[in-house]
Amino acid sequence: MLMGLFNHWVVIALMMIGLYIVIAHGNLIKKIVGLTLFQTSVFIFYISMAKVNGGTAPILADDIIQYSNPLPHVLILTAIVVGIATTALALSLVVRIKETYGSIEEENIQDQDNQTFEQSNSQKDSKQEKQA
Amino acid sequence: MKRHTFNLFLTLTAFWLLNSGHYSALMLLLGLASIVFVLIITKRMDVVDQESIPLYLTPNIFGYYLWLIKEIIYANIVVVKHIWRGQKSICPALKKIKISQTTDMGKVIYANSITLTPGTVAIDLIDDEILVHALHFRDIEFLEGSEMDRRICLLERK
Amino acid sequence: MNLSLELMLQLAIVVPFLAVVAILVTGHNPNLREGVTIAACLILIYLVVNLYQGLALGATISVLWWELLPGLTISFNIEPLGILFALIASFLWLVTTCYAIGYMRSHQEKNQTRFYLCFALAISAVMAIAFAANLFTLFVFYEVLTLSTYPLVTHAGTEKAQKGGRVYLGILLSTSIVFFLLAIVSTWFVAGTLDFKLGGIFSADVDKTLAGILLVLFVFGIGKAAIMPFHRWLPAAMVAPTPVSALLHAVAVVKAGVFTILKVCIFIFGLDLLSVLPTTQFLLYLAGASVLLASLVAMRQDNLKARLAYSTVSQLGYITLGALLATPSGVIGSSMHIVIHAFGKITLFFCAGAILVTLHKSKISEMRGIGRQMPLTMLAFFIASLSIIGVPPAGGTWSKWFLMMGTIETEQWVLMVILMLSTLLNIAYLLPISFHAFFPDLIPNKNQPNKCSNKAATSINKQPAIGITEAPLPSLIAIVITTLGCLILFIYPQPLFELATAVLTNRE
Amino acid sequence: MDIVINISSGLCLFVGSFLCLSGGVGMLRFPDFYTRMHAAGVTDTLGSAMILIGLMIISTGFLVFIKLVMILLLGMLIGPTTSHVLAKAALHNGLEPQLGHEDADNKETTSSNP
Amino acid sequence: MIIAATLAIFVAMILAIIRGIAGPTLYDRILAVNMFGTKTVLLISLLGFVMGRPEFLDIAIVYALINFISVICVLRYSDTNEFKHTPDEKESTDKEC
Amino acid sequence: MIAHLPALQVHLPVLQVIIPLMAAPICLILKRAHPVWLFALITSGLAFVISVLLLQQVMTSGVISYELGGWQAPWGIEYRIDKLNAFVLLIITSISTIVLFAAQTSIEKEIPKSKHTFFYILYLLSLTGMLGIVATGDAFNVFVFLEISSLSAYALIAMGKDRRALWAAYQYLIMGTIGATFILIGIGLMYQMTGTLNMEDLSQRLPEVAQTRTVFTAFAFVIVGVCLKLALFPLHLWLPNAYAYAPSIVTAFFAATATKVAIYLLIRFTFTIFGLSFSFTTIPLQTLFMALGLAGIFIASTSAIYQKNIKLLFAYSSIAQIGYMIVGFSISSVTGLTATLLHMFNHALMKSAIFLALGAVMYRLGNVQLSSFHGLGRQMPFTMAAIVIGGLSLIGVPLTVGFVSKWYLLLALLEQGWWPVAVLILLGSVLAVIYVWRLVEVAYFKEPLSDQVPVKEAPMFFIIPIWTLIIANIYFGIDTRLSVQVAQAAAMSLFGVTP
Ligand code: NA
Ligand code: NA
Repeated sequence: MLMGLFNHWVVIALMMIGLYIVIAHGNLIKKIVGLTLFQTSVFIFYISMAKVNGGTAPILADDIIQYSNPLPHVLILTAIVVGIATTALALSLVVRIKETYGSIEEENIQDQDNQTFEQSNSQKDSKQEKQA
Repeated sequence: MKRHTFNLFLTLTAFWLLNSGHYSALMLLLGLASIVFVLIITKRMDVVDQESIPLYLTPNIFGYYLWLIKEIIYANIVVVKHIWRGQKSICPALKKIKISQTTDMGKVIYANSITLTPGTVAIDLIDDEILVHALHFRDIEFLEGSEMDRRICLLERK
Repeated sequence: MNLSLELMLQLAIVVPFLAVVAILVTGHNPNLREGVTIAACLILIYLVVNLYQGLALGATISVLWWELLPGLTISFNIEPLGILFALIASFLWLVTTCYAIGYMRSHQEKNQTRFYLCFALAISAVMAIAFAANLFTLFVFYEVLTLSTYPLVTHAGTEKAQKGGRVYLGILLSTSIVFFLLAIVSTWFVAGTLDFKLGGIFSADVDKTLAGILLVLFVFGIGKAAIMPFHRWLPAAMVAPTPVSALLHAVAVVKAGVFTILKVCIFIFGLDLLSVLPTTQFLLYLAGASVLLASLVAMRQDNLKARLAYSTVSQLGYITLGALLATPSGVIGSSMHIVIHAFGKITLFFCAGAILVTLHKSKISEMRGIGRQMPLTMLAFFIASLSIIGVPPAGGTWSKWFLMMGTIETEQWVLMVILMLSTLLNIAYLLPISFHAFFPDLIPNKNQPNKCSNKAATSINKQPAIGITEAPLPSLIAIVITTLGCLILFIYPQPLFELATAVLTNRE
Repeated sequence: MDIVINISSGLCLFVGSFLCLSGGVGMLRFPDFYTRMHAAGVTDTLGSAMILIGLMIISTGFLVFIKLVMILLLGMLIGPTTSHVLAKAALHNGLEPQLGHEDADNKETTSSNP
Repeated sequence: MIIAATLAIFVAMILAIIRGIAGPTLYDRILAVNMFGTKTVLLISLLGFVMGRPEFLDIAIVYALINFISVICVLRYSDTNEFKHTPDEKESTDKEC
Repeated sequence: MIAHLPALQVHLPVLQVIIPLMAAPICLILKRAHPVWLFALITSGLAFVISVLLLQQVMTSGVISYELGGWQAPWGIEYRIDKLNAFVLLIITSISTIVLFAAQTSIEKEIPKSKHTFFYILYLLSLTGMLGIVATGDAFNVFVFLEISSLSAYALIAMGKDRRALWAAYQYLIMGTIGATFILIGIGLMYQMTGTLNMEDLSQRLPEVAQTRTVFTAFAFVIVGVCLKLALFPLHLWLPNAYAYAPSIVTAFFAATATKVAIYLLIRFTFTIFGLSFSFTTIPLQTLFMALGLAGIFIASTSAIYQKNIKLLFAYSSIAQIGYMIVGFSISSVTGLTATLLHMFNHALMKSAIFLALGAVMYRLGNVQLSSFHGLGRQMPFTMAAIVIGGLSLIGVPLTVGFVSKWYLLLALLEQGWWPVAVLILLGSVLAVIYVWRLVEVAYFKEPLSDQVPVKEAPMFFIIPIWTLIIANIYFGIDTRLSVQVAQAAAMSLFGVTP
């Protein structure tokens, strides 16, 4: 049973590691690394799921009769493309965050946001007082 | 510029043809499409510049390669020896060495050759000095005023 | 004009609404704007009187406007209670408009167009409530009424007005959403219909506990009836200009509340079911407590409008109580009290407003001796007070009489005692006002020994020869009309009585 | 002929494997990042090359052969570049190399990581 | 012999992983990951021959390219403070990475 | 016109998705912002026409199945339109078209000129993604379209003027990707158990293996993933900032459509694919969702009350409204589901109107802080009136759409005898009164701040779409035939009840 679901255990371990990185790390790039790991674990899950006993990789060749299930591979190709797009977009966001906030640490960014929030509030308050 | 783009086109085409293995019309067309796509992107990114492929070195470079391969083999044996004999056999060193190359290409070839031979790594290249880290200080001594420098200068002279 | 009654019924709702548009258009010209309002008032009265006559001749009218969901319609019909409410509302709209013209102009209020506009909208909603043929229609316009009177409450635009508006809207909307709507949906779910039907819509074997809970939900949910503990909006709405207070406390809002309670008791539950529900007794005592407590609170108020507001809470308790007694006498008493209290309370508010406009006084302690300056106003105040208290020669006598009869018929001795006690309290908090106005030096004011009252007293003494300065003429006319109404209702209550009696006997 | 091919290929593969293993061992045994880099270099150059050449010898089709050559070339291009970039980044970001004493020669080296 | 070579490469990869886990500096880890990548390329090539599927070489090429790109990417990012290696911070960096 | 071309009629399901997809690259060719806007508007309008035709077709002749590329259903990708799909498609395309009408004016002040073309491209891609999710009958395709719409959503949100938009987009990206990946895992597990990805096929085959742990796991992953996308409490943290700092048009579009699509997915997965008996009897989904929905209503509404940024306020309100939909869903009765579907439609009408109006305020004032609304009731009467009517609809005042859905929700709760929940739902409306009225008071009863430059009413390009939506708000609040009929029919078919 434990061995039969070997691939599941690997996938779950990878997934948990990925999620842990996303949650625990304040560095935006590291979060993306975690996210990618998390996604990749799912890709592995699909691919391992496609394995047919005695079947080989589903790359067409003349003298081979039994292949593994090619459908998950195809699906995951799509998913990988999507994943790359996500990662690229995320990285570009991080670049712009770095440009505007000057930091890629979650804490710093949130501190800055809170400060601007308080500032704008106090400005508004003073406006209202003037009004009164 | 155009010449470089054309070279790049040829390289990519060769790369595609050698990797594909499928030569149906559809596949070839798709290949062409992707090559054109890559060319457009490189054009937009403005990376096809003067550096490109140093084809003008060709006549002498093969001789140098042969010599370099010999050096690499020799250096490999030395490093493997160090590995199995353990830490006590090594004596790492970091040093700047003078180089006599004048062109950028020559400097780069020298630096890369240093890195390619096990036991030495070129870390930085500033003007006419290369910062080298070596597994054993003797390796650096060997590099200083060595054959490699001379051979690359020969290549440069053409 | 040969208009069919159906058309008239619809016009009664649409005319005030058209007046809204007309007021909006003519807003830049005050004379025209107010002319439009008065014209709309007159047309409305004409329509409602016609409907009343139609009803008297035994006509049955029902109009379906729209079917929102299957079985859930916006539709209207006429029955005596609705006509009674529509009559009083349309007539008092005219009177209040008269009064408002004088008040608003002399007070130089801002946003007068918005005032008349919302006023007309509120009346439109009131007409729709009066003629609603089912609970859903009633609910829809109940909410419209709340929303259209909100700008009136916050008319002044000050922080205080906003605060009052917040309480007003908060309580009325919350109760209507949380309790009233829930009760409506549940009623729909249990009975399968929301159409008003004499004798109720629940089947005989309905779960009594469930129906009892529903009754509680209705009484709490109809926040406009101001049963304690959901009465806070009424005093909070005191910040509004006086004509608005008159509208809220005498005509539109509170009367819509108690009218809805009566409608629910008579046409949703039916008196038979009502009398056997387990929660009726509890609600009766709640209404009784409301009557008594509000009277007690009223006594402690120095602000005249606040005192009148708590008086209203108390008087609304009478009407709810009468409805919940579930006897013909109770219903007749309640129905009549809707009208009679309307005349009485509107007069009182008109007087309060007149005092504010001409003498700039709002505290009772400052009003000693003003009878010399405003004799007519204070006389009206006195007569209206008598009507509220329920003694001759004012109309209140009759409604109180029937309510008392109701408690006796049902052997609710505790409630009877409460009513009597409350009458005493009414005397205690209303009569001294006019009394002191005419005889300032007869009894030294012990209740209000603060500096403020002393100052007021001395200021009066310093300028004794100020002469008669009554309110602006339109306002004075309004006061006189409503005061006469109080008297006429005592002398000639027959049509009102007949109408109230017909509520329970009219068959469609 | 087959035997020649098999033996030469086997030899190449053996040498390559040995070099790669040695590289791995060196990764563990050497004291600091910079020295370990040299160990990795062993595997990247001659180790890979020998294994790929071994495969080339037994390869069947032309395309297979070409692909192996491609992999070899890529490795040769990429290996030094990464090494250089890595070392440069490490040095620039303040990672100091452990240096031996030239006079001590083989006898003494600086303390190392366990 | 091919199988033996495959095993040898496999062992080398494990050794690289051990270094990757042990660190201690970030650069050791990058180096280990890079070496792991280059060995993977070899492993795929060898496996292709073991399993009689030389088509795997395509994958090896792609893998080599990706490995290169990923290392370069990580190093491009080395400008940030996170990568600054100062002896004082060594402890904390060790934990972080 | 299209209706008279039978050849095209057959292809409507795929055209629904393909047209906006193809339009996106064409925008790249058109390049200049103005023609691109017109083109996008026409595309969206065309999609709207198609969705209307599809709804007509479904209501008269039942489910439409379209096999992509001629491959038969279990093997090829099937596009499948039933009443539910058609209904959601209609919501998306109609809102998209109306919102797009105001886009050109709105982004003029919020997005740099050079990015306008990209804005429309991303908008169309996002639209494509959403339409694809709804139109497809293939579980994996759902994931792909989900990512198409999400990726463009992240990029669109990041275009916001405030730098916090970047941070919000990043957070949304992380959460959204985790959600999508969860869905992917779930789909993979289902595929492992059944060997099919076709939804119809899955629904046939899943019952046989329903009692295995794998299917439970699959279900859990899918539901959590969808709930992340749905911003169901407590997975809602990404939503407020994303909506508040995105360009106004984007907020108006997404607030009205994105969560609706997620609700659609939730319904599709629980009702169609896993089946009613599995979703609600073997798993205590009812209690869980009821609790989460109610918690969402109260916590989000309370948060809304304290917001000073009005977009943030209404973003929190959106989370609360999602709570209502979830409560209706969790009742798992025809009436409850009808309420949810109705509220999907109605909430789309309310929120797109409100956020467009806020976009108009943004256009004139440059921000949507509460303090900027001082005296705005007089300066921008039409815009503010729209917000007020939208707010009344949120509260659920009769004669607005909000009332209709609340009515059905209450009815559904009473059918089950869940009185306390009904009371809680109504209390939630009271919270809505509070947060709407804070704005009304400031707008109508405060004088404009002394340093505030007097502003004019918003331009026509705002007023027309805003009031189209507001009139729809009232119209569908009075004439409920269309919305109720379709919602009820969809709910009935999901329960397998014949009308
Ligand atoms: Na990725
Ligand atoms: Na080297």
